[in-house]
Amino acid sequence: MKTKKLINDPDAVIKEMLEGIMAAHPALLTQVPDHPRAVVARHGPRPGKVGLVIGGGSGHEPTFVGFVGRGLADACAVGNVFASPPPDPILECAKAANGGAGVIFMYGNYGGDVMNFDMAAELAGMEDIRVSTVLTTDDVASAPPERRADRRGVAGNVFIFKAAGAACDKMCSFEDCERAARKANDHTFTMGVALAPCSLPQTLKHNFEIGPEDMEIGMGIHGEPGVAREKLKTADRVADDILDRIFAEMPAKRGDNVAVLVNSLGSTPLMELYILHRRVKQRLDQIGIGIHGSWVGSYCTSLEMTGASITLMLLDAELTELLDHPCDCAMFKVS
Amino acid sequence: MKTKKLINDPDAVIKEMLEGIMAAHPALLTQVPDHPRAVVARHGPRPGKVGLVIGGGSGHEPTFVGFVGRGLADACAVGNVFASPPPDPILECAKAANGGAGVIFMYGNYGGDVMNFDMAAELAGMEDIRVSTVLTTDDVASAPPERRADRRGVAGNVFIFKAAGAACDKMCSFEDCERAARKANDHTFTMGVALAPCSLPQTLKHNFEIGPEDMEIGMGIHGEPGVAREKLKTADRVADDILDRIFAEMPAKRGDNVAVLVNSLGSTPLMELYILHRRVKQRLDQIGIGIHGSWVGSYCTSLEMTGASITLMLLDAELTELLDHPCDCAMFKVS
Amino acid sequence: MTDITTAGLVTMFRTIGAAIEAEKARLSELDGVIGDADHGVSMAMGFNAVNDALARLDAAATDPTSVMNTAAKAFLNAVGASAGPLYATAFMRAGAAVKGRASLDRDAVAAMIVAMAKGMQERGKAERGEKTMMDAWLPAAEAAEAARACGKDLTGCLADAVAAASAGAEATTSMVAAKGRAARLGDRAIGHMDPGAASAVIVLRAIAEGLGQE
Amino acid sequence: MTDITTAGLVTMFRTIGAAIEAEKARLSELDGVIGDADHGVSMAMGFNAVNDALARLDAAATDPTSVMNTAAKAFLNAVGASAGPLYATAFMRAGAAVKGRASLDRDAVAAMIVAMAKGMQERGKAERGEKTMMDAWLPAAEAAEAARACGKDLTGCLADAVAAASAGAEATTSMVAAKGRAARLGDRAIGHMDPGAASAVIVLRAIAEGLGQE
Ligand SMILES: Nc1ncnc2c1ncn2[C@@H]1O[C@H](COP(=O)(O)OP(=O)(O)O)[C@@H](O)[C@H]1O
Ligand SMILES: Nc1ncnc2c1ncn2[C@@H]1O[C@H](COP(=O)(O)OP(=O)(O)O)[C@@H](O)[C@H]1O
Ligand SMILES: [Mg+2]
Ligand SMILES: [Mg+2]
Ligand SMILES: [Mg+2]
Ligand SMILES: [Mg+2]
Repeated sequence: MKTKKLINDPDAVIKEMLEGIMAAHPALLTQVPDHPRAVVARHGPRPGKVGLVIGGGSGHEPTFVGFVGRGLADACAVGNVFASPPPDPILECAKAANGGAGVIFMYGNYGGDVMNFDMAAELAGMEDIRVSTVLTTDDVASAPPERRADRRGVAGNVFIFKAAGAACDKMCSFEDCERAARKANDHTFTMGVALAPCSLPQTLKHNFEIGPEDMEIGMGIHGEPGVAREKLKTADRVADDILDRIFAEMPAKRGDNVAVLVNSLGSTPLMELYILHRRVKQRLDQIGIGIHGSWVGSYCTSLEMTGASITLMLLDAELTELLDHPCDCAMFKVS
Repeated sequence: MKTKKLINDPDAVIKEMLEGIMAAHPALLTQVPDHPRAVVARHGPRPGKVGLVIGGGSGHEPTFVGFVGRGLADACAVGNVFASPPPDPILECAKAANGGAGVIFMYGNYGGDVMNFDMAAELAGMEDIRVSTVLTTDDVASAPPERRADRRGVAGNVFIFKAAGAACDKMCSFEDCERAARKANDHTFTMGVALAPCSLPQTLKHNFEIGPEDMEIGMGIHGEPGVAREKLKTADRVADDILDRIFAEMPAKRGDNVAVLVNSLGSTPLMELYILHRRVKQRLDQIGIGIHGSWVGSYCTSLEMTGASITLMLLDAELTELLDHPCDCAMFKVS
Repeated sequence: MTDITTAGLVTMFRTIGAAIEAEKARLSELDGVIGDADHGVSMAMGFNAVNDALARLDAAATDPTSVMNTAAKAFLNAVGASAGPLYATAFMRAGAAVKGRASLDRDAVAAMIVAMAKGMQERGKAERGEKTMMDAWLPAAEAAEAARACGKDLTGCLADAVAAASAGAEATTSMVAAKGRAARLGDRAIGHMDPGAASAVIVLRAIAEGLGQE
Repeated sequence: MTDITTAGLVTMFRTIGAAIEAEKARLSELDGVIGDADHGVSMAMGFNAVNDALARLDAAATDPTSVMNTAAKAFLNAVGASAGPLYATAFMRAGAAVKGRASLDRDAVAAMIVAMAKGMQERGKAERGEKTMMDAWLPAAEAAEAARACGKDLTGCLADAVAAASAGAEATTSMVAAKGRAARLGDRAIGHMDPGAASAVIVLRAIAEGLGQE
């Protein structure tokens, strides 16, 4: 049985989505002429400012394109559904974001993205644009702590990009922006569960199968299998399983503060997210860790997948300031 | 087959959701002591300010509780899933929101809500609180134009509440706040389509059945049947069907501006909403109407229902100013 | 049959609660067709709350009126929705109708049924034929009163009320709705029984059964 | 078999496109098990873009190298993902391997296959046994070169390449992945064929068929 979507031509979904985004947010966003897959912040790039270029596959909205705007990303390269963008739009983003001080590429750690962004970095180098790459690796379910660098980047992206974008917006040096970006990634921990699959516009078929009473622990945001299949548990048990994994490796001590993200993978409604957040608060209270701020909603989705993820970013003074720094994006604002 | 939800006790979902909301937004929201279903804005009510009390059934988040905050609603009475709150929490909200200048009750036009809010208004009257009621009736699919007063209130709520809340925040007189509220409602037009049902936490059963290739035009936000069952069409055709209905009765002329809301009923992702918005812009361009601002996302949901609605608010100078007036709610901000 | 004591009313509510619990799913399914699929959930929540509240009450130390008032408050605050104000008002009026009495005879019970229907109608402003619970409650009240007038005993009065209610509920199937969520469906509501009318029959049958247990 | 002209290469890409289109669903399903369910979609998009670009090319007026470069650019920009850089690099290296030639004999085609596998490996840094398309492409290249060395004709060289590729693809079923999305699955990847290896077989078979049509 085919799934139902409100689309026109399945091969035109990205083009039409971007047209709709430009129509909705003309004051904030624009596309590079002749390169519609390169989306640029109207008020982002400035002379002397380090540019932040993000990007990745589509279908995770508001990640990535929704995070383009002053104070966050200067440009975003938009790929097909669940597919890295090719080098071309990434290069255009680098040119648009470069204010002479160089650009930082930030994106989730996936083989396809690495190949495409690396090719773009080479091309940018040929145009004398300084490029440094910081991969996001916040998905604790995707590799053990000792192989942190092998982990996937998932919902924590929004915190990590936010911190890096703030450093750039504050006109920090290239080295400081890069350091802040790496530090933000190192301090961010995410894990998710999936209850039901999504479907690609071109196939209209579920991208994985899961039993009527099961959930997948650590499911990737493209529906890649996670670490285990289990029977669906209560919200509190699910939150506990996730938090136990995160607490086991997050170097936090009593009195520390975290930023909390409870994220829907698509179809899981706010009611369930807040029930999860309730448990997160209880667990943090138990170990004497405070919540600096909470974001609850759809921040990194897998189209209409059912499920949720929890992200904790362990804060210090620098990261707190970067997170609180204002940003004005089409789909994410801090003021 | 039962649906899957990340919950604990089905009878405790509202209590636990509200605990999660309070834990996430302690600086903005609080519950009336001993009346957890009465949620109040910390910085909303002020002496001399007309109070705005909203409310309704749960399961539509961020509607209603997400719209409590300075510049919008002062308090919200929270009902069970898809069920009007009882008079008790509504009365508590009236007391908390009353700064001596009286309160306005605003909620969607449903029989259950009317009975409960009217009982609460009687009780408030006994405590010498001036109360006036403005029902939202923006769902064009739910009754013909000549019976506008019989229509349901749906996603347009956010624009209508926003305008009324801004008038209150600007310390306008009771009469002006009430007039602005009614005017906002009269200028707002919504219609939606549903592709797949949701399920209540207590039943875990689909609340309606719909064929694998069908959609329901004008479906209510509680899954009430709409005006017709049709085969699923393309996004452009669906947008056209909705806009044809709205244009037929919205008294707009060339050069006018509207606010646009493309809303997900729950599971329909941003990609599809922006594809719909693309068509909305094309159609408005054709008739020479401008977009003052667009909101695209989940603003009035039916738990995890699949589908979307389009709302247009026809603006004049007053409504434009009220819509642009800042507000700071847990789930809706304008700055 | 001896007069109904406050303990008898408490038993009655427990009987209603059990009956609704048993039919919960069916009522929500009926509501799913022409409403929002929660009527069984609402009614069950309501009577569970009533029985919790009555359990905390010292039946011996209270009169029928305060039993009904306790039930009204508990039902209203647990439910909201449409059923909440309608049944809460009905219970309050029933309590008022027997004010001052320590126990209830046939006439008092019939008066309660009539007061309940009257209170519901004042609250919901629905006429007969508008496809609501009134299509069960109004005929039930008339039948109870008529049976009383022609000398039937309590059991007989309640039996007639139940029979009239079921006939009324059946009749809603062919109606277009003029009140409630279904009112916006026009002809699409035809062919489906109104959930509130269906639950009214369950409630009245349980009342007859519960009071019969005296 | 006469030498391969630029027109022959265009035919070859059309043959590949048709073959992938036909297996699209199966490739996405394979990817759904250990990846993100889009490999068939990506490959089809890529070769459709290649064929659109080649259709706009005046085959007579261009040499094999620019056909391959046009294909590389078109595939890369249409696809991205993992397949994009891998196949784009392969096509560019194939073009470089036959630079200056107007048409391609057996040795040139074998050199192209070898260059493609080499280019892919440099781009993706995957070794044999890591459950990727390299497990099909590397043996295919070796087989083509070996067949050439022992004097088989073009048809024979390509036949051996296809046979080696299918054997290699089959072998991925029992492997744990060390590259690509499946690399995070550990043992859960065992028992499932790698989609990129599966599509490599389809591509090589279509190359043999397409060039055979000369
Ligand atoms: N104005 C009214 N008067 C009497 N009964 C009503 C009225 N409106 C609705 N009802 C009854 O309420 C029932 C629905 O109750 P319920 O599902 O609990 O409330 P809601 O419709 O708010 O979800 C309907 O089936 C109908 O019988
Ligand atoms: N580093 C690599 N080297 C060679 N092949 C790779 C590499 N990474 C992935 N692949 C191949 O790519 C295939 C997946 O391609 P595709 O689905 O188009 O990309 P993505 O994984 O980005 O969705 C895998 O099945 C594997 O054969
Ligand atoms: Mg992919
Ligand atoms: Mg309801
Ligand atoms: Mg109902
Ligand atoms: Mg893939």
